[in-house]
Parts: sequence; C-alpha cells; structure tokens
Amino acid sequence: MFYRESGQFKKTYAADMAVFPILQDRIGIAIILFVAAVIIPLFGSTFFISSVMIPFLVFSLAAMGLNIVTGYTGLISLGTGAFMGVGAFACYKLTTIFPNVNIIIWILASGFFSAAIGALFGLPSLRIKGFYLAVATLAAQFFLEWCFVRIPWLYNYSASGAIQVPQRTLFDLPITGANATPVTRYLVLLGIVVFLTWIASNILHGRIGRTFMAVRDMDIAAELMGIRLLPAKLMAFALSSFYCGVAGAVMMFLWYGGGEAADAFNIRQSFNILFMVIIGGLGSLIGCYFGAALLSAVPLILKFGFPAMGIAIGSQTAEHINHLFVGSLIIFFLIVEPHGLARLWQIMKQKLRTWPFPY
Amino acid sequence: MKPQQQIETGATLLNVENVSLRFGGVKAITDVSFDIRKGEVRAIIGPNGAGKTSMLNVINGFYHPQDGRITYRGATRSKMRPHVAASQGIARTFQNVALFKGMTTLDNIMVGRTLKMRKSFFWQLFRHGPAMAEEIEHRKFVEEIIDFLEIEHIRKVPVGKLPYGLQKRVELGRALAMEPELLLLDEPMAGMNLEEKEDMCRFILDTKEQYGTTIALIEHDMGVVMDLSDRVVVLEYGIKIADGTPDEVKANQKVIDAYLGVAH
Amino acid sequence: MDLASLLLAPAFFAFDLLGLLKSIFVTPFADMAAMPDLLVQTIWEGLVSGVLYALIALGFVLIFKASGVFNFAQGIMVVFAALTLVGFHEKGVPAWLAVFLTLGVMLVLAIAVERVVLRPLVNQPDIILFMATFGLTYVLIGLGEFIFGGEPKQMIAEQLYIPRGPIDVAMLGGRVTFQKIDIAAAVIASVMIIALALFFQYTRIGRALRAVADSHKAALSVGISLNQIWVIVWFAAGIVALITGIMWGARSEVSFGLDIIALKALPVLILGGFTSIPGAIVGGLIIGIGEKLAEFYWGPLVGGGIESWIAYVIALGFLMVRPQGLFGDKIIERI
Amino acid sequence: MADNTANLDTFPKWLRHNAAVRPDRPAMRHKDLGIWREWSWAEVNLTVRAYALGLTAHGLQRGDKIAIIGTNRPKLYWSIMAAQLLGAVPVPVYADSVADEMAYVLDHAEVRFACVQDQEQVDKILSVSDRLSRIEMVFYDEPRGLRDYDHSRLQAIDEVISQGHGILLADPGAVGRLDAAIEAGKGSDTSVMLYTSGTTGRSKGVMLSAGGCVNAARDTVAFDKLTENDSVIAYLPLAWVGDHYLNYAQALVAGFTINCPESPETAVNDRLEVGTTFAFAPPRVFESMLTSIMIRMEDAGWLKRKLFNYYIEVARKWGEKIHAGKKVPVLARLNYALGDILIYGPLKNVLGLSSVRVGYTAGEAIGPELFSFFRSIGLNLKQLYGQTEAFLYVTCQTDTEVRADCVGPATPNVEIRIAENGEVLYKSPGQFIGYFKEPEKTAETMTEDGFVRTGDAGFFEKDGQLRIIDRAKDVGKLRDGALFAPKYIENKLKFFPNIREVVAFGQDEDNVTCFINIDLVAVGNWAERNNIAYGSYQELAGNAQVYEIIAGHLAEVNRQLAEEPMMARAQVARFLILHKELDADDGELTRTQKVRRGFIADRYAPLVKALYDGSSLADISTEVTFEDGRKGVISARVKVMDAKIWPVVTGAAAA
Repeated sequence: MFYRESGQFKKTYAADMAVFPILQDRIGIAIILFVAAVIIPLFGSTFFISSVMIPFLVFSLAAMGLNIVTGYTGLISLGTGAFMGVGAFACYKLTTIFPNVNIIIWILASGFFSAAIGALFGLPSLRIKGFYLAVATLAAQFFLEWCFVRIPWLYNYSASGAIQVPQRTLFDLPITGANATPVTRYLVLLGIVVFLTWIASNILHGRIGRTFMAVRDMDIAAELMGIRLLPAKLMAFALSSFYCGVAGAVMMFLWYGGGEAADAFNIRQSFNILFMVIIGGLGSLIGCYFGAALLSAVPLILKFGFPAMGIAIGSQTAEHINHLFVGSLIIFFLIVEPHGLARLWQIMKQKLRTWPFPY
Repeated sequence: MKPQQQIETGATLLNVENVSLRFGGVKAITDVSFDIRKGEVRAIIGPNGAGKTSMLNVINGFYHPQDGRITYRGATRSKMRPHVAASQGIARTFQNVALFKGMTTLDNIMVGRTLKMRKSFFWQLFRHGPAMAEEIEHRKFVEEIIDFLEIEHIRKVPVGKLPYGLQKRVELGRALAMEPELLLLDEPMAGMNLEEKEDMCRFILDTKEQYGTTIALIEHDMGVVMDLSDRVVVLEYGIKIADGTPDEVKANQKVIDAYLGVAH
Repeated sequence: MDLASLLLAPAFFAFDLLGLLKSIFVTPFADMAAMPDLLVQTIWEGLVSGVLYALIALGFVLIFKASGVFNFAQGIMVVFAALTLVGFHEKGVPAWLAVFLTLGVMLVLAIAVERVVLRPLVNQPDIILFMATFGLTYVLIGLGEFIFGGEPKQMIAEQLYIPRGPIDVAMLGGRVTFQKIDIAAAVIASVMIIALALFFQYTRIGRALRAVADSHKAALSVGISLNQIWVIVWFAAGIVALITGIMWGARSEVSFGLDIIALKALPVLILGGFTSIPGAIVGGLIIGIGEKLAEFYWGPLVGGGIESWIAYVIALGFLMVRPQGLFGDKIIERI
Repeated sequence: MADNTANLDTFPKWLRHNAAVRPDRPAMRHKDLGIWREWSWAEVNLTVRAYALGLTAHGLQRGDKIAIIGTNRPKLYWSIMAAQLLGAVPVPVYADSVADEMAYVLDHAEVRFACVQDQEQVDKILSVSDRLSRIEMVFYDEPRGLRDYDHSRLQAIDEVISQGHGILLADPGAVGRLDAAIEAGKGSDTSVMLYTSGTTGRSKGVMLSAGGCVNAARDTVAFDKLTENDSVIAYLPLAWVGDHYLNYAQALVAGFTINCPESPETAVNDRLEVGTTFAFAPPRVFESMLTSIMIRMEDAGWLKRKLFNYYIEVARKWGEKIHAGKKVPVLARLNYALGDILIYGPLKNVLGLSSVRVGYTAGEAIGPELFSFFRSIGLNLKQLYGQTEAFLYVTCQTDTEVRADCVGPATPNVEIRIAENGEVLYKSPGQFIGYFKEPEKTAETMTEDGFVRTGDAGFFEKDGQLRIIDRAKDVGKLRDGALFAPKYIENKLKFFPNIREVVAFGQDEDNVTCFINIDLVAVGNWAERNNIAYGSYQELAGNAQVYEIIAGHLAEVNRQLAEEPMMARAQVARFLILHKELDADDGELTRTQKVRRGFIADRYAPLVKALYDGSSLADISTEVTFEDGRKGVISARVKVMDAKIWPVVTGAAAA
C-alpha cells in the first residue's frame, strides 16, 4: 500500500542485487537507524537504554550468530552459550594482558577465539547430522562450561570466579566498567551490532551465503555442484561462533559489566538464543532482531510491565510464566508459521506491495 | 586438479570398464563397460531398477564401485568425492528434482557458479569492489542461461513454488552454470507434458550445439531417446544387454524382450 | 603481566609431559588393581546412574520409534511426573492414589501433546518436531513451577514402600556399600524393560507400534490410527517417566535441576541408537559406568567435575566411528 | 523549437534532430538479461548511422525494400531507422505469421534484405527461400542456434553495425555521405510499408509517405502534449500501424523513450517497472485486466473486499465527474481522495498504470462499464478511431469529452465526411499514398475528390463525436432510403439478458422487423420465479407474458433509436419470437455464432412474410438436426407482434 514500485527499474546488476532494492525499504532502514542512533540516546530513559535496548542488541547479535549455522546452514547448535562464553573470556584475558589496546578491538578480536573453538567442535559435522550433531554441540556446551569454572586462569584466579570488567576508555570516555554511562555503552554496542549486521548480510547475500543455503537445502546436490561440505560447514560454525563470541564479549563488557560466566553462558542461555532464532525466523537476519526483541521483552514486561499496571507478580512467578509463555510461543510458531516472525513480516510486506490484491 | 588436457571431439571422454556395484548383498551393477565420446549424446536406457541412476552416481563419484575402473579424460580415477568430479567438469541433474528449495531460481543457478568464483573470504565481507565485480560477472553468465532456457519470468521466484516442468528446467540451468564438459541428465523429461518435453529436447540439443557439451542421459521416453541420442547403452538388472546406435539397439532382440510388457 | 609468565600461567599445563602420560595411562589402572573394592563400588555407582539414564533414554526411544519424534522433553516429563506425585501427596492424597492420579495426569498430558503439538505438525520435517519438543520442555517447566513452585521437594519414598538404607557387603578385601533403593531401582528398571519387551512382542498395540516404526501405512493396516498410537506411546513414555522420577527423586530430590542431568540421556541414545530398546539400556550402562570411572580415576588430573561432560565426549568419539549407533544399521544415502 | 522542427519531414531528420537537442535523454530501453539497458538519443543516432553504413556496404539502395521481422527490440527499431536513413523502405512483417503468409508478403513487397529477431524467423525464411529469389541477405539479432548455419547469406546485425563503425573510422567521407543521404530524403518518399492483416483476401501493402507520417505524429503529439519525458512500452506487433505510429513515430517526433520488454510473458511486469506514461491497449486487454482484478480480489479478506467494493462504487459515482472537472460535493471529493490513497493509487501502481497520463484504446467497441471503470479510478483512458490507410488517427477523444459509445471528433487536420450510404470518409495528413502494386484497389478505396473510404458506417452525435455503427457493406436502406443498420439494432437488443439472438430485416422494406431468440437461461429463471410452467423452448417462446417482456425491450430500444437522428426511422415495427433456437448445426449460425441473415430469411420465408403482411399468426415447419444428428421436422404456429414506435425526437432531425 505504501509501496509504489512503478517506475523503480534497475539499470545495473549492482542495483538489482542490492540488499534493499526497493526505495521505500531503504527509507525505512534510514529512519530506523536514525531513531536508534539519535532519538533513543537523546530521549531514552536510563532504564530503557540499559535494560531494554542493550540486552536486545546483545541478543540480536547472538541470535545472528546462531542463525548463521542453524538457520542458514541447517546445523542445529546447542552450544551457543558456551561459544559466547569463550568470547567473553577471550576478551577478558586479552584486555587484562594488553590493557592499552582499545577494548573495541579486543571485543571484535575475541570473536576469532570462539570462531576457532567453534570450528573445532564443528568437526563432527563431517560425519554426523541432525540430532546427532545437536548432541555433539552439547558436548561443547558442557565441556566449555566446565572449563569456565575449572580453569581459574580464565578469570584471573579471582576468588568469586567471576569476571570483573575493568574500566576501558575510547577517546578518554569510559565505555566499559562502572563509570561507563548506559548511553555510551549503548552507542558503542549499537555501532558494533550495526557493523556486524552489515558484514553478515554481505556474506550471506554472496557466494558464501548461497553455499550455506545449498548445504542446508540439499547437501548432496550441493556436493555434486562442487561444494566441499566440510569446509562449508566448518566455515558456518566458525562464522557463527565468531558472532556468538562477540555477543558474549559485549554481554559481559557492555551489559552485565561482570559476573559469573557459569550463569551467563550456561545451557539455558543456548536454548534461549535458539528460541529467539526459531521464533524470529530461521534463515533470516531481520528475524534475529524480531526474535531477540520478543524474547527479551517478555520477561521485562512480566517483571516490570505488570507491576507498573498494578498487577503484582512475584519475580518467581514472573519467571515461571515466562517459561510457560516462551514454550507455548515456540509451539505456536512452529505450527502456525515455522519460519517465524520474519516470514510473517515478509508476508505482510508482500501484502503491502500487492495491495489491494491479496497476492 | 590434474592438468586438464584437451580432448578433441569424437575421442573417448569417459570410459567405464567392468564396473560392479553392490549395496550389501544387493547387486546394483554387474561388470558393465561402455564409453562416452566427446561431444556425443549418450543415452542409458533400461527398465526400472536396471541400475541406470546408480551408473550415473558411480560416474560422478557419489557411489564407489567395488570393482572396475573409470577413466575420465585419460586419467583413471580411484575413489573420488563428488565435488572433485564437479571440479573436473562433470555436472548432473536428478531423477526427482534436487533443487535448493529455499532459494530463488537465480540463486539456484548462481550456486552452479560457485566453483568458478575465486574472490577470497575477505572480499566477501564487503560485497563491494572485487567481490561485487565477481558477482556481477557471474550474474551475467547466469542471465545468459536464464535467457537460454527462457525462464526470465521466474527469475526471482523461490523454486519450491514452481511447477515440476519449470523446476526441471531450472535444474538443467544450474548444471549448465557449471560449464560442464560432461553433463549427466537423469530422466530430464520425467513427468512432463508433450510441449514441455519438446522444449526440453530443444534445450538439450541447443546445449550440445551451443556449449559443445557431452551429454549422457537416462530417459524412458523411447521416442525422445531415439531422436536425441547418438549412441545408446541398454542395462537390465545391472547388466549391459546392448550398446550401439539407436537403430541397432531398436533391432536388438534382447532389448525388445527386456522392454516387452514394459511401458513407454 | 609479561608474556613469559602468561605462557606459563595455566597451572594445568605446568607439569612435565612424562608425568602427565603416566598419570593418564598408568596410575588410574594401578589404583583400580590396588583397591578392587573401590573399583566395584564405583562401577556399581555408575551402574545405578546408568540405569536411570537408560530409563530416560527408554522414554525417548519409545516415542522416537513410534512417531519419529525426538522428544527433548522426556527429561522434564520425569521431573514433572515426580513433582505431580509429590504434589498430590502434599495435598493429602494417599500415596497409592497419588500414583494413579499422576498416571492420569500423564495420560492427559499425552493426549494434550498429541492434539496440540503432534497432530498439527504431522508431516513436518523431524527438525521442526524436535524443536517443538523444546517448546514442550519449557511449557512443562513453566507449568510445573507454576503449580508446585520452583523449590526442591522430597520424594515420598517410604509411603511407596521403597526400601532405604545401605547394605554393606564385604568383598575383595574391603566393603562395598549398596543402597537398597539402588537395588530396587535396578530391579524395577529390569522388570519394566522386560514388561515393555513383552508388550511390544505379544500385544496387538505393541505390534502396531513396531509396525509404525517401519512404516505408517503398515500401522494403519493393523487397524490403529496414528493418533491413537501417538497417545499410547506418549502415555507409555509418561509411565516410564513417572517411575524414573520416583527412583531418581528417592535417591536425591525432586527439582528442575534434574532436566540438565536428564540431557545425559542424549549421549546414551547416540550410543544405543534412537530406535533400539536394548541399545538404550546398554548405552545407559556404558555411559553411567564410563563417566563414574572417568570422574573417579581421571577427574582429579584436571580438577574433577568432568562428569558433566565426559559422557558427551564418549558419545562423540563413538559417533565418529559408528554414526548409526551401536544397534542401528548402516545408512545408504540415495538421490 | 517548433520553428526549427518545421522542416523536418522525415524520421531520419528527426533522429538527427533529437541527437542534437536531447543527446543524453534515453531514447530506448530494453530489459535484457535481467536489467534495463538504456540508449541515449546520441547513442542510438550513432549506432543507426553505423548500421546504415553497414547496410550500404551490403548494397542496400534508396527505394529498396527491407523486411523487419520479430518482436519489439531495439535492434529491429534501429533496422527501421537505418533503412529509412538510406531512403530504403522498411516492411515490418507480423512475427507470428506462418512461413507461407510471410513468403507472400516478402515476395509481394520485393524485399532484398530481411532483419529478423532469431533462429525461428531465419528458419521460416529459409524454409520458403525457393520462393524468395530476391532476398540477398538476412540479418539476425540473436545468434543463438545459428552458429552452424551457412552464413553466406546470413549475418548478425551486430556485425553489420561494427562493420559500419569500422567504415566511420576508416573513411572520412562516410559522415558526409550519411548526411547527404538524410538530406536526400523528401516528405513525399515512401517512409514505410505496412501490410494490413488480410481479413479479406490477401493482405495489401499500405505505402505511407514520410511527410505524412511526420505530420500526423506531430499533430497527435501536440494534441496529447507528449514530451521527451514520456515513455511507452512497446509490446504491440511491429507490423501493426499502432506500434509504428504510437511508439515509433511519436517517439521520434516527441523525443520520448521506447521501452522494450524482456519477453512477451514479462511485458506486464516490465511495464510496472518502467512506469510508462503513454499507453495503448485494445479493449480485450483492459477486459482481461479487469477480470483478473476482480478474480484476485475474490481471494482477499472480507474487510479488504468490502473496502475495495465500497471505493470502487465511490469511484463509479464520482470518479469520472471529478476527473472531467465537473462540480462535485466536497465530501465526495474528500472521500474519493481517500479512496485514491487506499485503493485507486495502489491498484494503478500494481497494474503499472500509476504514471500513465494518456491511455488509448481502439480496435473494437469497448463495454461502457469496462471503459468507465478505468476512467473512474483516474486513468485517462480515451478512444480513438483509425486505420492503417490513415496512418492510424482519424478521430480521437479529448481528455475531457469522453464517452464509451463514440470514438471522438476528428483529429486535428483530419477532414471527415459521411457518405450518403453512411460510410465514413476522411482526408488526413497521414493518409496513405496507395497500395503497393495494386492501383486498382487503391482507386476503389479513394473517392474522386481524394477522400478515403473507411468501409465503416457511422454518424456524428450532437456533441460532434463520431459513432461507428457497422461495417458499411452491412448497412442497408429502407424503401424510403432511410438508413438501416441491422447489426446496430441487433446489438442494442442483444444487450438485454433475455434476448439471445436477433435477426433484423428491413432492406428495401417499409420498416424494420425482427426475429428474436429468447435466452433460455434468463427467461427460464424468470419463468420459475413466476412459477410459469413450460416444457420446452418452443413453449416458453410462445408464452404471452414472454412476448410482453420482449415487447418492452423493443419499446426501450425504439426509444433510444428515436433519439438518434440517423436511426430514428429504423425503429423495429414488428417482431416475433422464433419457435426454435438458431443453431449452427442447422446452418443458421456460422461456427463463430454469427447469424446468417440471408439463409435465415429463406428458411423462414413464411415468417418473414408474416412480419410484413400484418398477419398476427404464421405457421412454419422446419427440418432440424437433433443433438444425436437425427433429422426431424418441427412445425409451429408463431405469434407476430407490433412493437411500440416512438415519434422522432424533434430537433434531432436537424443534426
């Protein structure tokens, strides 16, 4: 309905292959970016920024990571939490050892460590598929969880076994640690997420993305097209873990500001992210945002929303209801729309494009 | 790979010698030998369960025969993974379409170009400059194929949504995108109506004429086989019962018996 | 902190290689030989937890065989069953009745699952169903917590006449302690497995179930609708879950912490194969014993606690050798 | 600008002109290999000049005929341009015509060269080459499949062009020669030869003069205020005057952009992509568009459907008034504006009509509701009337004065006269030179004072719009010389659902009478609703009430006729309802369901007699063929009834 595509024709392949070929979409994205980068920092309350936006962005990044391997390449991974943890610890160690290097560099660099680990645990995908592979990733999850607790070196032998995020600055402006204001943390996070989203979309829209999807849709055919499965799958695992790693790092450094890795990166976290991907939409970048938004919003609403409305819910109960809700939501989506919110969005968009026609 | 020495038309491109293939106790192929010459259309026919598809799977390395040798472009190969076969210029289509359902026609065919794409991971990160240049270059090639197969109108439709006939066409396109030297077609016209069959025939002949591709195809429609193919090898229960020009084969008593009562 | 010390930093890299090899390949076995009673004790421990793994795995297998669904929720069903049982009893319901009521609940659950989850998702790819059971898991967790609260509970062992207390047996120049309850668990487990085997072998439904495992059409020809079959297997899985829950609860306590442990059933399955009941049993025992031994004899090398993951690593190693599992048959890929 | 274009009397001169005044404006686009290739006027000019040189190298002479065969693609348009530049005469041929037809045209037109689209066309030509001794070279656009052909008489257009570029570089004199060739072109030259699709007999080659074409185009371009910013999508056959005029000629004169679709299947979508501003389509295209709209809306949710229907209704009520600038209540205006945002705008967008400023339809009569539907949602759809001999335009409607039943007043500089037999005669700037090699046919078509016979009968409405009523040859006279157009009357009657077929008589009679076939379904429904029992068509046909109904219909038609000066005398005086349905098996209808008036007149002579001798009953028995092929005779007694005759509306007679 708002789409008026008549007259939007493409004279070059570059234009035709653009990620947002339709003018109206480009405008939409621009507006969203503007709101995220200018409006929210200016007018968003501290609470909103630190307990809504920041978690949302972190989860989006993690979901993106998982979606690459599960949504695009069709390999279920239950080790997301652990890979995030690797990123967090890598970043922690790096910045303690080289305090003078800018933390943002380390945050990004930490991705490479989890990428390496991820690839390592992706190796079984050579022989095994489906549920079996899922179990293999569980091995990663539990083994790494164990490492996080049992290797004191990782958390600098601190008595609590927790990560204490040190203060790091960008242009003398504290962006991590106690003194970093939510807004600065948010903006840094936003920058990282936007940048990585751009990279992800580039990769997924290109040769590599097609390779992933080919492997997902029909791996045998893919191999007969000359795609070497193992490298492709490992690449997917590595790439995915990279994103998870960075997500873990930013989670620790820009959101939690420190804490028990074992809690932050346990199996439940893995499930949580997996659900975001399922509900958001397998094999869709925008879906990652949808899923993250929904699943990070629900508990907040239960925790703060209802009380605000005068409906008192114990934090315990809120937790329970959340479980119940998320669970039902997943079943609901798998039944109604296995491709999640992203597909619903697509359908809506399609309807707007062909309005007033239904198709 | 190994140095790709040129094979001139008419010379043997692929040679199958005494190949046998078993699954556990089941004999799929028994001691079959035949050759495929550069630039010809070679048909493999036979009643259902004659081991035709298994033969193709052996040729492109998906199955590994227990005995026998396969010589391709003069090099005898031992066990080899399918992707190696692909990189040596063997492409194929499948009996029941094996497209990438989640992707558009365009992307499906683009996948066929993967082997030809060289730009490093680094450039892929940005999808500009070299990576984009490469994308565009290959997009051009793919568009040629789309034009060739007359599927412009479904360029951006997810293949899952397409009718069977068109899917087959897209699959052929995907195989052509690999610029294969040897193209294996597994029942390219199965389940098509007459018109679609005629189109497909035209495409296959044009392919041979346009790209000089050598083609080995399995097909049930005898009419089609006789029109298209230069030479025919007939399998029955995994054993070769005849080999020669369409006319010779048609005359062959064994073949007639084999096909007695068999449809098509 | 300078580079040199960084490289030396990780304590567990610090000792010499020879020592390491020795402590891996020699010492443990020496210890076993030195104190066989301890070995027996460890194996027994492993055996018992193995039995419990096996029971959960059994639940998985039942469902997978009949409906091709990889039921991730089996672990939670165990907790849920146990909680319900205890919950009823807390409401003052006599134990025996509580058991029946719980069975009723499990039946309701089975029907609900069939109606709400399986039926709408029929003919969907397995992976979708797999993920649906994730959802189911969370629903059950949420429901359970919502009704019975999140805090751990005591299993009503006495009321169910489950024997308690140790039996000490002197053997191999030491004494090995057997918990009565563990013995009971082992016995009940074996009884149930035999029962199931008979059920599958000799009842019409059982045959139907096996038929389904082969092909759905076949099942229909036996004259049982798929939906019925699903209800039945999920109910059966529910029963198994209840029993498992009672045993497990009696040994430790009833809480949702259990669902993580329940995941151990997955490596068991991988070992045993998804469709083989004996596989589940053998797999369970291997994993149980394996991890106990590993923990006891090798754990100390790395600071212990390896029980949490060693099972998966064993399974993984095994997978690389035999992707189809212990009792599965070779997969031929077709195109 | 007008002044310096005044002396441009050939298309080559216009091409050069455009290249000079608007070198960078897009002249052509072609969706090829998935994207739109674009050529500016400068590029087109350069290419065409090179192409022309290439052709001269192959020996193309002034006056030679060169065939153009294929779908709308730049290279074929360039072929036309290049040919005209050299003073050769392009002869576009219908791409879908079978080899035999093509052979006739190519042979009759004495073509020396052919520019064709692809292998298919090449094959056609080769298949009949034995009958085409004159053809020296065939140039093709798409090389696919032609690699192994004998190229002694075959060459790719690209090669010809590059050959020409070579000459341009090598030979400094070439430029001069080209310009000389352009200058040599005169307005009186034959610019193009269009073969009329031969509905009657072999098709005739209509020769059109350069100056005529240019002037005609100049008039309509001014009339519809077309500018270089407009664009069209070229999907009509090259050989049809419509394409050569609306797209080719107007593009050159106005300097706007021709867009060539990727393939016939994608034309609709391609139109949407480029968003054309000038559109032509025959009624059936709009017809199918509307049907598809309605069908697609069927699947929409009920809310959306209600919304749609509501606003379509609003549009029907106010749309045309608003666009005609008539007085409309403010609320209605606002509501319509809302509808434009919600429905009309998006709808036009999806159909690719958003930016269409001027839309024409022609060829057949267009249904009023169909016509006004598109107008009411804000599409400036108009009718034109024309023919190849006129180089299309004879009449066309202005943006404001539009009605479905007329085709508008004479186009600027077109003179129209209605012959006493009602035939429409015209004199137009684009008017043809004559039929190629058929002077006698040309003579037949021309009046001695230089008017062209359209072969259509029509008359002018009060508002000065021309209304076409029938093929002239079918229009007869009553005894008193009043005009009698049977089809016209029959169609008016058939407009009533109750009436299936009508056969009107009156040639050289005192008045008009007719046979009626009732529509068994419609009347049958009516009978059931009024529980009137009937056993057969014959029974129902004889029913008195049915007669009353039909009589009512006739009265209505007569009333309408009475208001039409030309027709007023031709009101239906008496009628009867046939006792059997006219049937092709009995030879009463053609296989295409057209009534065979003469045959019927003989077969039912007694009835016709009864119509005129005033008797109120007539007996008839006819042999019929039943479904199963058996023959039988049915006889019946048929009532004859008078119809209400209205006085001729006073004053109208003056017109």
